[in-house]
Amino acid sequence: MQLIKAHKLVCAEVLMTVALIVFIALCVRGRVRDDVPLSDLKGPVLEQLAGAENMKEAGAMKLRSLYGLDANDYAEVLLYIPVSNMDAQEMLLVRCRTEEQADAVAAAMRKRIGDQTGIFESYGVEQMALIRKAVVDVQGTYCLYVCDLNSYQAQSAFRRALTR
Amino acid sequence: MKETRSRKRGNHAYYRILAGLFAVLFLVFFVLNLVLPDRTLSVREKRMLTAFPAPQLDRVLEGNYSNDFEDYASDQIPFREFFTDLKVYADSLAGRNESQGVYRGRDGYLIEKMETPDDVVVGRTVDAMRGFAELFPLPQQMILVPNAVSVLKDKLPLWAPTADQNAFAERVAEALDGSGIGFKDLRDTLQIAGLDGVPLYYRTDHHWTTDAALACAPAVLETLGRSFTAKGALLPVTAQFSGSLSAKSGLGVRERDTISVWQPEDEPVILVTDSAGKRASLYSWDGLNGSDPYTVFLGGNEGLVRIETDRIGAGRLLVFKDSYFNCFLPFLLDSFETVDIVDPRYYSGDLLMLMRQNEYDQILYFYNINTFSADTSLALVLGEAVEQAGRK
Amino acid sequence: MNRRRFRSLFPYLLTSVLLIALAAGFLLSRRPVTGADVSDPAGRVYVSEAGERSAAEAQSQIRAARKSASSAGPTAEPSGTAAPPPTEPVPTETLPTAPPETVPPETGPAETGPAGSDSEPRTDAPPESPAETTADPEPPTEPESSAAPAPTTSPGPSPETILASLQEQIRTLNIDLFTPDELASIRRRFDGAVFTGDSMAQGLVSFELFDENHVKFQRGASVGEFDPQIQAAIDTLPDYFIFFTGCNNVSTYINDPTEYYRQFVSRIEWVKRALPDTEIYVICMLPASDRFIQYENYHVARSPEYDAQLKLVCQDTGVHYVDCHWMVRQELYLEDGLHFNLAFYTVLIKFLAIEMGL
Amino acid sequence: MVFSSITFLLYFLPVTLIAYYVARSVRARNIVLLIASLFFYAWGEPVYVILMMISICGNYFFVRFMDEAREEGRPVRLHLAFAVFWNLAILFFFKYANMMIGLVNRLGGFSLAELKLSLPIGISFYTFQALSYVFDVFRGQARCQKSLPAFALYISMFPQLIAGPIVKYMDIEERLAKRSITPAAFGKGAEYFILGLAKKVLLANNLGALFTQISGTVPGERSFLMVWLGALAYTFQIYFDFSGYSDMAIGLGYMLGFRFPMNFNFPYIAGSVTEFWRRWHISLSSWFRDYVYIPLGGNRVGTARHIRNILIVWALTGLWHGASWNFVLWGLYYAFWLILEKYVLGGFLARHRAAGHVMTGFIFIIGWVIFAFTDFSQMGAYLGQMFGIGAAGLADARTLYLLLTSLVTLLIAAAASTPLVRALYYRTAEKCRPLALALMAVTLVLCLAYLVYQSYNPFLYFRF
Repeated sequence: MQLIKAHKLVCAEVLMTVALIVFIALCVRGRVRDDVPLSDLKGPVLEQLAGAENMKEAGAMKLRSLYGLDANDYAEVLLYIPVSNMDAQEMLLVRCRTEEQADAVAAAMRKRIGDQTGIFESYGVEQMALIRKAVVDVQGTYCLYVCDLNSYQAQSAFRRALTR
Repeated sequence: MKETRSRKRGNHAYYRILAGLFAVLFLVFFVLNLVLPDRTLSVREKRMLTAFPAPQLDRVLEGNYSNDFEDYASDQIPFREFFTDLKVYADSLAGRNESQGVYRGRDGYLIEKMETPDDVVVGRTVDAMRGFAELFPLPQQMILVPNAVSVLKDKLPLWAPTADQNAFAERVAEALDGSGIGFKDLRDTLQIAGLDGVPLYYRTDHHWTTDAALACAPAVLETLGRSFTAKGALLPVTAQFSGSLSAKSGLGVRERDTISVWQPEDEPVILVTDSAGKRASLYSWDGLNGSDPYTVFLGGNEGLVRIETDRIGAGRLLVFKDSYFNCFLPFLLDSFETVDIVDPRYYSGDLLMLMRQNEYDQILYFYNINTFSADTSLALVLGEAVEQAGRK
Repeated sequence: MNRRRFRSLFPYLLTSVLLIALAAGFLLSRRPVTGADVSDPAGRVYVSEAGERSAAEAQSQIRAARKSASSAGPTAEPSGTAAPPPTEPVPTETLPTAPPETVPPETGPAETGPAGSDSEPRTDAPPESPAETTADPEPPTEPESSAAPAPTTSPGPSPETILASLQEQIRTLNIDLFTPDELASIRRRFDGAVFTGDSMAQGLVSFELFDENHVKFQRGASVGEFDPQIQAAIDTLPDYFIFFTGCNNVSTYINDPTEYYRQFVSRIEWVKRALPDTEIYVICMLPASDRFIQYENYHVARSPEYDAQLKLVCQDTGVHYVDCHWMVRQELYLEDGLHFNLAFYTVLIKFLAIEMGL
Repeated sequence: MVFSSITFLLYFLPVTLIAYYVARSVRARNIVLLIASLFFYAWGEPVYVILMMISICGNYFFVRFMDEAREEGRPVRLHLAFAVFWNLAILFFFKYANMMIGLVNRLGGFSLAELKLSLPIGISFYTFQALSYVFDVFRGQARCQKSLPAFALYISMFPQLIAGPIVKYMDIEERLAKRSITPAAFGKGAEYFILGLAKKVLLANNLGALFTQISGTVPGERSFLMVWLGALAYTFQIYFDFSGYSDMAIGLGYMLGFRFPMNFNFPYIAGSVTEFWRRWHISLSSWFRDYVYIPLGGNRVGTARHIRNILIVWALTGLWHGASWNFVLWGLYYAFWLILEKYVLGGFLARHRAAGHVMTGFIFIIGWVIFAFTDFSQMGAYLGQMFGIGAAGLADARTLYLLLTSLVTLLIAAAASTPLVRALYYRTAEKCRPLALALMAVTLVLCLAYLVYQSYNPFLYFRF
């Protein structure tokens, strides 16, 4: 009897410690880093894109006209647009200053999908294939918009680079 | 503890009534808060009030939902205006005369403080202007309009700290030296007009009045190589104007300003083209009755507005501006055939193409100091054009 | 209340009075504001003639001022006038298209159109040119444009040489695109023009040849489905109104080409009524690529038949029909085989400039 | 969730109190209160509520099984040590891990990546309460709590969960099982709550804004008078923030039938540092005294070991307040003064009460500057300017403006940090009841007004 009684206490101790360690692990792993510069993120995400070669980097004016966002409000911005504007490949990486900003950027990205659909809907067959696969993803203060054949691979590369 | 025992015999009657008062206050407020319908717009603050935020799992898990709900709860509290006024009243009793960067000055004037300018930002803007001037060596003028915080310094509360607009204007003048861009600070013109009793700034808004713009018209047109000879009168169109500084700070909610409009005797025929299409009048009368009456001048936020007049051959002007220019525009119409007005904060077109398409005779930068000292859009728009020109 | 009790209660009464005074002060400060009415000391009220004038009047007055100034002095820039129509362009090899099944149109153009056309419709006689003409595109007929006033030919190469070089570029398929300065001058010359149509017109914006103020399009719309865009185009009060529509109309009016005829006529009449002294141009219905017809949509093969209807519309309403069939090449299509690339649009615009005499 | 928010005042509190009074039996009320408390905590920390539950279950089972084992005479000292270690490990990992990593990196030259973990709210409070339960039961001062919900309620009760006071288990044990509420007690609770809310919203927040403005100014533009004004503002802010929360907690306790211990007893009228620490955050210092200082021997040991005890206890007290070295320095700063008073200044202070008050005043104002700046260079600059080194002149227009516009608030704050205001209020309550009631109602409405205004951020419409 005493043996079981003694065991009960030890079991409780072990069980609770395991629970604690599991919780800590989940917390640490789940945490998104916020110290990663966009230059580190650019490589892994871009190399996933199928249409990377016919895309070119665009400046703050394009960011404003396409997304209605002002580049100065954010820590870093990286925008890639198609060389010929009859294509739909596009990628936007924004590192916000606060998480609240990330919500507004994500909303602008979703609106961009709507705009692109409006443009290519009735006749852009390949373009619509890309737009249907477009992805908007927010990880902490980082926002990603990808419209490409391999958007999902780009998204997982984006997430891998940000978690521990 | 010694201290709690002494209250043991305390006056229970008082605490029972207090209990009742507290319960009633909270119950009444709780019920009212649930029963009264949510409002969508606060006219006083000129903004939309937060609607009930539906809980989404990821927002809740990130802990952001609690902030959304707090915004909703305080936005939709019954008698919201009563509470905000009470806070402002209590502040004035406690001697505070500044709220959200706006001072409550003498004679009912609300005056906006000037934040210390970031010289890097201003430097970038001036460099972009110089680069643009090299690219398009047209005659160009920079007009800098000081704000009430500098011109109506005597109306500020005692010792109220603010950055120095005159020193800032001199720094900009120095930076533009030798760039081929003329520089004119309207400080002296306004001060003289002020001495003549001209009402220079609105009490509840951060803009200057049309009277002040009229007083400066001769000086500005002179820098553009023209003379202001038009005769006419300034006629009031509204006396109900409660401006943006009152909305921003909650102060001066009982003050009302008058907006006047220039009525020239010989009015030029004009055609205004903007994103909404073409119209024959400069003024937007539904803007006057909307939530911001100042938009009577030229309407809302337009990236590019083209004005064509029947003064043929009087020259083609390109203007980079902020909202201070809107009420000044009527005084230019006699002196130019077309006036293209670009507001860099909302312009997303191709400036280089605009320059190539139209042969402008003159370029005018027209800014007030508060906006110019913190502006990043002008550098963006000019810089893009210069860079594109370099690439092609 | 004896003196001692009063003296002991005095501070509280004083505080109560102070509290009530402050509360009263606050409530008074929240009285509703009765603003002064708008009164000018001299009693004048702002009246603006500009306010009464409509945009169209303002524009015409300004144009009149420009014309009088330009006739008076050389300073004004040349106003847009129609250049002399091109002489006989040499049509190159004809376009191989499948023979369209002939569906003789039963009735003439219907009277009723959405805007009730009051132009002289060809009421009874069926259009003489039966639909089964061979697909061989006749050379661009003489557009019956009203004789324009003495044209001031713009300096630089004459329209004929430009047209010849365009045809050469099409034949050799090495088409030089716009340089920025060329595009700027094209935009300046087309400043008074507005395009309207479906995704064909939209190409002008996607390739950044013109901005949104000059192209009002609705992707995928056939002639009866882009009235809002036509209205928007009318609102810009243009000097030149250009329809640029594509093969959507074939599938929409597949079993009734004359309905297409009727719809198009009523739209043109509407524009003519809204803009009496604006010249209207209609770009021909360009065919889809062969591979598109084979794999995607065999209906579209009948596009020449609808193009013929379009030519009739132009003849009947007296507007310019711009025939661009000669510049169509399989290599100039985009991957989707239905739309054209930048090179094609560049040639189209240069040709249009000649046609319109800009 | 925090007490000073509209969500708490107009949504959470009414619903909870209504549900609480509708439930008749204490058991039902405990359940209602437990659910409300877990919701209260989860509202702001949806993830870390699980951590608190782990802490609750852990402590519950450890102590229960240890109690059974002890009744059967088996030694539990080892398990007790494990329980204490387990609780401290949670606190260490979530609060102090980054601090220690930084230390290790600096000392050992490693470059371990910092854990980007946010600090769970109230973890220091509920960990210390759990430890007090473990010690009280182990020392026989309290019986082991058989019911898990009751124990969970003790740890997570929302009034004292976020900002204390740290309630020892033995002080609350019997009220967990049996308690009643009278209208007078509810009224008493309402009074404490309104006064606490006023301290927090009307005084602490406004003076906090003043300090933020001053400490945010570039050092080169700060005059001598300005830095002292800032230090004074922070001194009042930290006091009215902490004591405001404690008063609200005590008030809510009254409304729910509990009696929480007084946490602040006008510390700023102390005549010596020793007396200051008997009035400041009483529940914390008594926790350290009962569970750390006395077990270490307290002052019943030789001078050297007594000094060591004071240094240890006060370093830990400092560290408890925040995970950065300036808090430890703040703790040691007070240890130094306590030792000095104990062995050197004792007699002098007894004789010169007035000098004692002034000296203590300067000591805790300087102490709060150490507390306020986690960055040592900023702290050094600020302190230097307070002693005239590097200050931009005696005073300038900006300083005078800040003083002028906050004078009224500072005067009220000074009065409210002495028993004067409360004494006046109690006499009014007895002598002229309607005025006292009116003052209470006005204060509550004013607090609501200031809370509503916090969200007053009109869309900067005029920016166009």
